[in-house]
Amino acid sequence: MEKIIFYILSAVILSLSLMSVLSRKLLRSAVYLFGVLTAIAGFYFLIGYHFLGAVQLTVYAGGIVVLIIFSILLTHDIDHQMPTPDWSRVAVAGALCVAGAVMFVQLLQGSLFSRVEAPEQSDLNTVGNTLLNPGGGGYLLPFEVVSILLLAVMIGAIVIAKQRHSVDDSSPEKQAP
Amino acid sequence: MFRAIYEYFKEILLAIRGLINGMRITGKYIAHARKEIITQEYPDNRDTLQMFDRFRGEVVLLHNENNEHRCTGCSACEVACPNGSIEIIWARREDPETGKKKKQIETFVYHLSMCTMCNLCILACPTDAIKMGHDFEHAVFDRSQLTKVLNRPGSKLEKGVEE
Amino acid sequence: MSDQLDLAPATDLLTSQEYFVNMGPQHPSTHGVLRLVLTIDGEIIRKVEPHIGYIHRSIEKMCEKDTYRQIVHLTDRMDYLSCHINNEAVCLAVEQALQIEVPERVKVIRTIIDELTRLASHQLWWGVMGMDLGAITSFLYGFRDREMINDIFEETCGARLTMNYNVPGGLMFDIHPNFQKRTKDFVAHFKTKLPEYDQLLSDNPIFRARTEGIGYMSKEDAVAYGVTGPSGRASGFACDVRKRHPYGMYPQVDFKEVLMTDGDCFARYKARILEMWESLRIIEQLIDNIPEGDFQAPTKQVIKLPKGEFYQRVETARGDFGVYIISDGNKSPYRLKFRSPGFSNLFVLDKVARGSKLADLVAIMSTFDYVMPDIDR
Amino acid sequence: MYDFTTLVQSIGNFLHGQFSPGVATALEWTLVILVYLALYAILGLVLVYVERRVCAFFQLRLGPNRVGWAGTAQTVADALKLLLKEPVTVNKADKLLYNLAPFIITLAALTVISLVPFAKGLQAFDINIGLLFIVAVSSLGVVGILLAGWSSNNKYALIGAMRSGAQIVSYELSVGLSLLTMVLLTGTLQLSTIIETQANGWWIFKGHVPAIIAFFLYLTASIAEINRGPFDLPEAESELTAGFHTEYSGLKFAFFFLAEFVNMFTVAAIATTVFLGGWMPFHLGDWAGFNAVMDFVPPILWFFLKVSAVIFLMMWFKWTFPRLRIDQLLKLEWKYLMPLNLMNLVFTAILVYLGWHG
Repeated sequence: MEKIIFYILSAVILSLSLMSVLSRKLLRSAVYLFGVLTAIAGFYFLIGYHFLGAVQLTVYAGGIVVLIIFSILLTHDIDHQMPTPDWSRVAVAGALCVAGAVMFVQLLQGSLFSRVEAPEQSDLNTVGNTLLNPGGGGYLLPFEVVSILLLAVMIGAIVIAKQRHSVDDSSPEKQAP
Repeated sequence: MFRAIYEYFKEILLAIRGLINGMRITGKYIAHARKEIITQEYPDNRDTLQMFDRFRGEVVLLHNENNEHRCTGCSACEVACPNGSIEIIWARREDPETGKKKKQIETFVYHLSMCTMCNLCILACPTDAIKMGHDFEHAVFDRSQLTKVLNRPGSKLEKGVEE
Repeated sequence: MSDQLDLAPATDLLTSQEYFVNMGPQHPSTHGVLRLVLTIDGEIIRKVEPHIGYIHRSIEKMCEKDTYRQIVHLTDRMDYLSCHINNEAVCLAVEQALQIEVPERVKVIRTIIDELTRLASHQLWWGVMGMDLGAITSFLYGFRDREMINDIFEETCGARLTMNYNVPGGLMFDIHPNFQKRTKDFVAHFKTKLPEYDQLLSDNPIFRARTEGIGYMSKEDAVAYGVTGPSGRASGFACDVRKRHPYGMYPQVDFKEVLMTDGDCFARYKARILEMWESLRIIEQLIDNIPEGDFQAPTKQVIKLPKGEFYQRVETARGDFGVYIISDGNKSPYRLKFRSPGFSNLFVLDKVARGSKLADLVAIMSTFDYVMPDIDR
Repeated sequence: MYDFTTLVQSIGNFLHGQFSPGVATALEWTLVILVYLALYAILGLVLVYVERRVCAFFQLRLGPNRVGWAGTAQTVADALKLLLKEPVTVNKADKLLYNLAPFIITLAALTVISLVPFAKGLQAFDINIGLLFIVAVSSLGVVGILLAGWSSNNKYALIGAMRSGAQIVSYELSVGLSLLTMVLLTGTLQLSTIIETQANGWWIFKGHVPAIIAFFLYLTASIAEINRGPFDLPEAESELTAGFHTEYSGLKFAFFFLAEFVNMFTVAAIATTVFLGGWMPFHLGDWAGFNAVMDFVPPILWFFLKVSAVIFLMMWFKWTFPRLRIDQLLKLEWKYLMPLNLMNLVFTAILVYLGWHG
């Protein structure tokens, strides 16, 4: 049963990611990407990493793709189809892809995979304890660094948004009577 | 600083109070929903539905039990009508009793589709032959059905109207 | 006025992010078949172009072939929410031309029904205002109270909406025996319900946020565009015809002209609510003192106006309504012009709505209380 | 106390006894899917009827009262009408996305109800990160709305979709934070365990003030997230005619409509689970007799009673308040709900640290 689902999900991911790259309509690409990310979340659920799956859904499928779609809607000419590339370019890109694939398969065959029988349940307590553990094996420092980075990004975004606002907003506010 | 914080919370509490105020009104009405319902169940209450006396639904030509009406065919209503919704077709016919030629209506045509229920025809009628009926269910499937003949077949003028 | 003539070349529009939206002719909040061509940047309105004429019925032209008695009922079909007041305008114009003095009883009844009409119109407006802002329940509450007025009208005048109760020289019939009792009942009922209106909408913080400071119209704009009625008075433009050019019983009754200075949507809203209180006061003063007498002054069956021009103004629920008659001595007017308040109130929309959000436009339109047949005629 | 675990297990055992493990699992899944699909449809129909009836009583009307007993079959008739309607597709619409959008929304709504614990043991998908999963999946519906708005090739629909995007992305935070406050108290994300922690009192009672604040913050934010009045801006009829589903008709419109009402149920169900003790009966201190009577009422009834109460509250909100404007909506989130939520969170954390909870 799990095998069938695994293959279905793999097929979905493969085909959707191909379509996402090959589609010439911007919004459709984003939608295919949405499908890919959701299907990957499916993988996580399949192997029992529920937390990771949920995070994948919230952050990638529900957050980033929504933002991508949202910003696509804000752009001009979303109806616009991308031009068909030249044959020469397609050929070069195709050749590069094939080369990459060959290399990848080579690497895969060369590496030794240890087979895990039953994946350990990723309990939320484990995740939390590991993430916020200041001691050995903990990730508190990176966690805090990332939060500072995010804070900086947020402040930057606000500053940029504010600047544009003051220049752009020429709408007549309520004049004094 | 503290003033701003105080203002912030005061604003929230005032807003909540305003919202609850509004909800008290709707809450009051749903609590008394059975008593306060204002809508009528229209086609069901047709039997008990009583229109006001002066309600203007359509123009009717009054007939008494002997199938007599009071319209002399003077066309005052036709003139008074702003929309041309009344057409009176009359002829001079011999009165069987006196033998004199007399003006009589043949058909009293009433175009309901053009009528605006302004009541001017009723005011204009010198013999009170027409009045406003209370029927308001005028929907028909064909526009031609809205053109009505108001005098009943075989009806004639009531005696003593013309004097 | 210079900013009204927007002669910016079309390329300007293409480079910025503005786009057009057709609001109407079929749209839930245009209150009829009004079409607004909006130029929108995101959700901010840059320009509003009202397009009218979708229900133009050439009432003014029709009047030219009708007799003066017949003209009255056409005015019902213009501003159907203040039909009685419109009727009265024509009747007053004819009476003024013929120099008929109508009986006192007629004046009192006309004034009472005028105020009832104004109340009914404002009740409907209040309900629709709430509905436009998303509080659909207010619509039904407004209609509940309006229903009582409609019953009064139906009993006395014979119709609920297009009453045609006025005739030149007086009234069509005398009032119904129940009229006084019903009206008093209504006043008593509505005095308990009007505070609820305030409680449901005016106190609501969401409603306040949607209306306060939105759609500001200065007094100068109101005067320049001829915005009359509660909308104009909310900007401080003292334009109440009942006070400036009194007619009917208005000189004798005690009432206040509601004047606000804020000029925003909430002021227009509040002006109408306060006007309802004033209307109730007027009705209360008159309802017990209807003098005995005839309900019609003697008039000829065929009314012919003397040669000349006659103008009569009345205050409808929307503002200053004028009837201008040029007579060549015949039984129908040579030319008849209606000055409808909605028309002027509509074309200030562009001035008022610029720079506000799309959702604000609905609130603004709602507070100007448009009735499309009044504008198109 | 009634327990559905044995019933569910016996069904499972029966299936596994009759068939090979693979087939049994497949059958089990099919059964669950069918049950939930039926539940989805029935919930939608019932809620539409209830909404119309309740709104009518708020507005001094009678509401649907002709078809069937007291109008109960009205929504069935409406659903049939929608089924028989011609599916109109807009010219120049992006057909694929146009048809995909209702399904994404339905899928998101359907997935979320699979986590709702109706009674002890009556839950399809009880994972240890239940709340997180709900927040995750409910954020997917917005993709459907965005696609619907864009692919309709209609400016009103597009404005509706844009509003919806901004609205849902920002209100997700408040929903998450208010639930997080409760997670601090309960100490778990698993829905069934959350209910277990409330055996000695619902969180809204024993969670002190923070729980009550969190309850109302959650209710506000989640009403906004499911685009329900007074936050129904994406489909604000007086401004955008019907917003993002302006161009949808027939069955596809019905999908949007159903999803909206099922989302309403989900929100109420989660509020019930987290704040009102799920299927736990109402107990009053040491009154053994009273408690016994309360225990007598089946838990599934308790659950639906509480859900209906929350739904009624939501309807009361919708039919009383005017709609907000988009900038006010965002201001409400970022200026009021978010800071309050954060304060509440810190406050709760102190409470938990001091051990004053439960």
